[in-house]
Amino acid sequence: MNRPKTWLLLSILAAWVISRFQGAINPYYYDILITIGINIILGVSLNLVTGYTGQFSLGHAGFMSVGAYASAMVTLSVGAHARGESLIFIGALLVGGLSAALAGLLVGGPSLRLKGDYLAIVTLGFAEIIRVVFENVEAVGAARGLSIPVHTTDFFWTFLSVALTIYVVVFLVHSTYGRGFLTVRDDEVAAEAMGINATKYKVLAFVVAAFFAGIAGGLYAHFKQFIHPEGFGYLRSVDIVVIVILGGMGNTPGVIIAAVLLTILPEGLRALGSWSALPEAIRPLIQNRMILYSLLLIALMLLRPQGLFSTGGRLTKWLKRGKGAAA
Amino acid sequence: MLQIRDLHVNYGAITALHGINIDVPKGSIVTLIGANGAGKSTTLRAVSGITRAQKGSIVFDGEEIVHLAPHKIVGRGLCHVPEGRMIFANLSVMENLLMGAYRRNDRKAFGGDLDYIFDIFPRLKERKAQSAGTLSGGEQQMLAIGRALMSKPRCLMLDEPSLGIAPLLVKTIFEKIVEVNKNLGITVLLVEQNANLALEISQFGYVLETGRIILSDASAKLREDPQVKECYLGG
Amino acid sequence: MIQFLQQLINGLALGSIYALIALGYTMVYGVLKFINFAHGDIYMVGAFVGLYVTPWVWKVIPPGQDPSKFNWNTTAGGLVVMLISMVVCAVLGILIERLVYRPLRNRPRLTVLITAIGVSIFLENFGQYLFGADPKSFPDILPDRTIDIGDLSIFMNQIVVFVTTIVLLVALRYIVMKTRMGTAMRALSYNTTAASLMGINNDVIIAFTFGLGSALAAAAGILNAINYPSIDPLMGILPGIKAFVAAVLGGIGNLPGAVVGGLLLGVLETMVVGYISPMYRDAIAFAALIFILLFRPNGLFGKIEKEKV
Amino acid sequence: MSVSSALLEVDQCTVQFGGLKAVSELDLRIHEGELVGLIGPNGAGKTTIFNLITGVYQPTDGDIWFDGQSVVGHKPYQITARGIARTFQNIRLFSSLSVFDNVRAACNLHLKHGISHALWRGGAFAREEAEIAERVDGLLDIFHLSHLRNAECTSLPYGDQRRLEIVRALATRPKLLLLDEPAAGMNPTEKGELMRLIRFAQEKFQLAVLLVEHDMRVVMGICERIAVIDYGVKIAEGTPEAIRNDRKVIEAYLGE
Amino acid sequence: DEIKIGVYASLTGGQASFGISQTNAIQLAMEEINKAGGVLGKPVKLIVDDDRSTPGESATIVRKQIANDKVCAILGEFASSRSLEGGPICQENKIPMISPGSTNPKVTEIGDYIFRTCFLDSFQGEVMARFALEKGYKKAAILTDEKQDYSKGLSQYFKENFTKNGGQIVKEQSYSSGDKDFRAQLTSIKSTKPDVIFLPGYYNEVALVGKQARQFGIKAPMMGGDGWEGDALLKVAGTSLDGCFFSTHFSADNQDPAVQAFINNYKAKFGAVPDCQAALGYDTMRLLAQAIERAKSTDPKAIRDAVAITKDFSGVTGKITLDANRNASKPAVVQTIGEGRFKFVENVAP
Ligand SMILES: Nc1ncnc2c1ncn2[C@@H]1O[C@H](COP(=O)(O)OP(=O)(O)OP(=O)(O)O)[C@@H](O)[C@H]1O
Ligand SMILES: Nc1ncnc2c1ncn2[C@@H]1O[C@H](COP(=O)(O)OP(=O)(O)OP(=O)(O)O)[C@@H](O)[C@H]1O
Ligand SMILES: [Mg+2]
Ligand SMILES: [Mg+2]
Repeated sequence: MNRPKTWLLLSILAAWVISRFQGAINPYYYDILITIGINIILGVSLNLVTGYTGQFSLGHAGFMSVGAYASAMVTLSVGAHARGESLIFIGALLVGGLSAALAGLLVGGPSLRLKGDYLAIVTLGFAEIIRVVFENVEAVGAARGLSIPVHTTDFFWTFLSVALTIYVVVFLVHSTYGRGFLTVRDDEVAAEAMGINATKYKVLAFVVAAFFAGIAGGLYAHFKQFIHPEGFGYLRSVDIVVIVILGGMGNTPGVIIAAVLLTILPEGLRALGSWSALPEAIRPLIQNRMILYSLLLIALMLLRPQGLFSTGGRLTKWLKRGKGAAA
Repeated sequence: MLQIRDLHVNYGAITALHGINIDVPKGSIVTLIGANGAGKSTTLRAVSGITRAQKGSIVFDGEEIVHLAPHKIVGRGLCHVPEGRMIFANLSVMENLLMGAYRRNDRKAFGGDLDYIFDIFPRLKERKAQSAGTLSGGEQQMLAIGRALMSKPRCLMLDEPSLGIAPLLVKTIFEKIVEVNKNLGITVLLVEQNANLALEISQFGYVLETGRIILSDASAKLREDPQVKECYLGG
Repeated sequence: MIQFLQQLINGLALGSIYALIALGYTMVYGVLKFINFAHGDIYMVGAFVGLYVTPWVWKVIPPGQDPSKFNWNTTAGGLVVMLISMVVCAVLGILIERLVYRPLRNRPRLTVLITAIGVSIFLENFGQYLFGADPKSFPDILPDRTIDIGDLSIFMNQIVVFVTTIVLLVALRYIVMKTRMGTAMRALSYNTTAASLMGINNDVIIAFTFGLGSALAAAAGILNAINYPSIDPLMGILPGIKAFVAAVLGGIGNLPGAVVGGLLLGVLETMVVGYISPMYRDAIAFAALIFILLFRPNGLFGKIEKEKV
Repeated sequence: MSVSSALLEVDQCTVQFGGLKAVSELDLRIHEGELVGLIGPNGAGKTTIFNLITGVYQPTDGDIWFDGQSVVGHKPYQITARGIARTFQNIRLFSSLSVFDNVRAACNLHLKHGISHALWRGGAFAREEAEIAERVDGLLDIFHLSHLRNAECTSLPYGDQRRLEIVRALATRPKLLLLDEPAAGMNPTEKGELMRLIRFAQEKFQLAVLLVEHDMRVVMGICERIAVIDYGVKIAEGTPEAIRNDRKVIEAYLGE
Repeated sequence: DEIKIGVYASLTGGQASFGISQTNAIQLAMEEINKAGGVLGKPVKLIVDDDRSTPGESATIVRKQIANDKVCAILGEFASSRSLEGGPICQENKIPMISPGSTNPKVTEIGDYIFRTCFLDSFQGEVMARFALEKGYKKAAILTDEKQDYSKGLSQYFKENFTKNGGQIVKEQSYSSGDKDFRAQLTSIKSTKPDVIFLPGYYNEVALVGKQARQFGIKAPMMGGDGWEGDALLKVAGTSLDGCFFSTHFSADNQDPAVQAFINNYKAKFGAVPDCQAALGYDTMRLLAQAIERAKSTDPKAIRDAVAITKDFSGVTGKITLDANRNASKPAVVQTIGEGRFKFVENVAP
């Protein structure tokens, strides 16, 4: 048994142990915790496409929605309180992931000869098409949204999926086989000249990322117990892109931290907005969390243009300079 | 015309230049030679302002230019043909040449100057309307030099102009460098791997090694120097 | 047949609004190679500036009494409002560039993109804070007339938008392709270092590009508000996306492409609504876009520039 | 099916860009283990021929045979898999990867195991990765790049980058290696060293090499046979000695 | 010590204008209640959270309000989709939730802790169909907002009732919220020459539809539901909707002193005429306060039980009685537009 797998098992074990005590966690913080987990899955998986393979996708929420709806339909068709809840849930998640992966294949295949912004608009368009379809298909609730009567997503399942996602993405990339993703990002022409099938890698990245986005969607659906096509619009995709870029493209630990930060931030700003010591004059300004959020986002990008956790950003330099001056 | 004093440049943690001094007298051709990574390109980049110097002074025509923005330096008549050509791939050959004349206001004179350049590089005339990105490597090099000449510089800095150029044309280019130096009175600072030729046409030479000037002398003398002979002239 | 023609007119009118926004989008993209996500929000600001300056302008140039009759005063006032709004937005655009984009100039494009998204969220939400969330009624700053040809109805405003789009296209194309400034813009779009070695002051050109792009957005905002006189702080989101689509459809960075893309999108959407189902309007528009891109990966007018290896 | 015994056979190939014939009706043969030079004035079409052979461009007309099979219509990566590797005139390294990883990525082609192994990380995976690392280090060693193993490739001086490109190409285990101006930007000493390395690699890996280069000392020094093209047309072919004295070549290319 | 009540609403984002006026009115009601001595002798404290008009936040907010703020009851969203998201959490934690404006039948089906104080879409659709027929309109065209379940529901009930009683639907068209251009739809509708156009959308779009329809020379009157009510409708539409009708919850023409007091207080505090979301929010807050008073306890279960038996609560939107399915049974008001304001036409009892 070697190191990576040990880590995987240990983290799954940790998730299981913690999940035994999840009842003791304040439900609000628990909600945030699960959301963090879902966002990590989304960010890390998109990072495979955008960060490691260099393909700009604006449709990740689309894959997420496919997973959410597919898994919800499984749960609904099996019946709410059937026995073997966990097994059904695993099945539902897998169906969600696989449907999303299939969608990833469908989009990835034909559209990957497009580059840069053209690819971005096609992925965005694709996600919008999915959204419109969900919005109009009565069987999945159309514009009413879809309620899922069970609440199966818990700490264990979420962080099991987080661990799996990180494992797959990190160890896939960190192998000779996985260097292919990076070469495609750096220079496609040179990659092909070195015998690397760029298209295969791009499609693979799309499919794997879509699979995990689908899982994330399934977790989301079975946690919030209500899904609505509006929740998977392009702004949601943009949120995920922000996580990836803030974390530093192709920097998985950075992306994880960015996911945590960007999930907590709006809630933190919510708390700030209801802080009673706030002067009345600026209260309305603070209460619109998105104003502060956007300013923070801009500030972060200015201070850490390479992402939060790479060296060489202005903040690092500034800190270093500060130290130098002190010394 | 150009005096570089105690120039220091670093890229992050790497120090590329450890305080070098170079003089380029008016109307002369000066050559800078050195091994790969010695800092030749860095020197030129620092002079033209695209890389910031950490320390030192660069005086052009009696004026300190070390803190000026690149476009201002160009405006003073100092033109840099960078390594890697940096032609505008999305523009046509003609537009590239006109870009060279961006800061000039004497539009009437453009025609004559273009003819002069087409005379040196007939290939460019053939490819006038082609988009510059599809030119062959050598054609791009010609375009880069032609574009620089269009700015009517008083001082021209060339970074490896013979790189990737066919032998016959290398000779032509060096002849033309001498020609513009003589006829148009353009001062030239030349960086070259082809040290033989470069020292042949220049009056003065500097040898750069890992960011320091290790030798400087009249070109004729440098060509006889055993160390230079061994390392840079191919024995 | 009449109905079809009417739908075609409707489509062209809608499309010319998309085209107008897409023009600014594509121009900024063409030079800086980055999607200015905040473009749609500048468009919103343009409309609001129009809303707030109109009473002042009207104080100086009182408009005609009957808004449905042509009136020189009204027209002149409308133009002044538009100009003011364009100038204000140009300044805003330059300011944004100076404050947030310039420090990131040599950074990866996606970094700048996120910053642009930040700016976009900021403008939307600060707009809601400043202007209030509910829609505002936009005054009739141009004479509002309907021209009936048989059973066909064409509105003055639609013609104004269409003509403005075409005029701006021609003017922009002239600036970009024929003037020194324009060539500098294109040179800079390829390589900023080389451009500065040509003596181009990159800062000036980029600021100019942003100013011009923002002014175009403001013009679009005003013209759109005249056509659809209900404006709100989030009004830029949807047209922003549509204009992005239009620009890509035509080949992003390509000015005529943006106009053709916009018109095409407008007509397509209108026809889908009129003859198929409004429910699938966006889906079909995107499907068409994807379809076209599969055959022309660089949009309708984008040059298929194979990289020289 | 081609009857000739040549490893590579370019058969009456034409490449046209709009109105410009960059390569016209070109014939070129390279036999196994041969070191052939390709020279010609700037813009003659040398790089275009490389792009043609490696599948980056498709011939407007004509056919290309490699190892007994036509490669026309195949994708670059498929052609590389057949055994043709190249370097680029303007260096195209994988800029975010280390020196070691640049070469390792090129080993991708001959991986015995795929995605499942990368994920399972069993013993077979570890062994294969170790093998690859050894091979890569061996190659880096030959080309004196071992000390830069973990450096970022973009921070390397020009000459080192050129050598790294050759190493990377060799890692694909080619039968034919195409080198586009490998000596550009090197000083005479470095050029001498490069010539030695090319010869060494050619013998050690039993390579056929097609070399484009403007430095005549290099070309004349190591090529067994040289083809000269001008305006896309082959104007001469023969031993270095013959080429050096060919009137047409002197006029078009070498000068007096 | 205080009585904490949670409110979640869209204070920013696409539907902020509705959420803001609703929350404003709730705040007004709270202040009035506190001025009058509070509930059970304690002041009421509102915990207001913004859900940005996006799915995914409501559940988090509800969890926060229950776990951290320890609220004893929650006032839900006007948007059904967000009530459907927050509702299950309230049900799970046995905290009563009352939605002032969610009209989707599914909302109260979540469970026995979920209530609403507005009437259902079926009722409005029926009212307007009946009203149209009474006016003598025989041929109706329908223009629905496809994105809003509210709008779809109204259309469906209108259609059912209209055709059942002899009317005819000559054209059905739709759009999506946020659209600005309706000329394609109007072009199709125009050719069918309807007597009336049923337009059950929100005022943002309705105003533009009205304007564009008149430009096209469509003279047929239009009808809609409570989504029409909003100051912006009058401002944007100008005179183009004069003579059109819509059903809603309350009328400012109602001379009942309580209604007039509400209108005047609201105007004084927020500088705008309250719309129906405001009226509903106001009533809901007061209804809840009254129920707590009746329950004589802040225990959620007791509050729930008290709310469930609300009967003839007299609010600004009429007398409210909650039925066994926890839905409100209350009258509707038909209003018309003219002289730049809404004018009362008639009351329709359930
Ligand atoms: N952008 C950069 N970032 C980091 N290091 C750099 C950068 N550019 C150059 N260097 C380093 O600075 C040193 C000097 O480089 P420079 O390009 O000036 O050399 P040169 O003499 O022009 O060499 P060549 O003959 O290869 O062109 C080298 O060690 C190089 O690796
Ligand atoms: N994609 C393209 N589109 C149009 N013309 C092209 C394209 N690629 C190359 N050319 C033209 O084809 C000719 C041959 O170019 P090529 O790059 O093969 O020359 P080369 O022999 O390698 O020259 P050099 O020694 O200067 O590198 C040139 O004139 C070039 O302008
Ligand atoms: Mg150099
Ligand atoms: Mg070449």
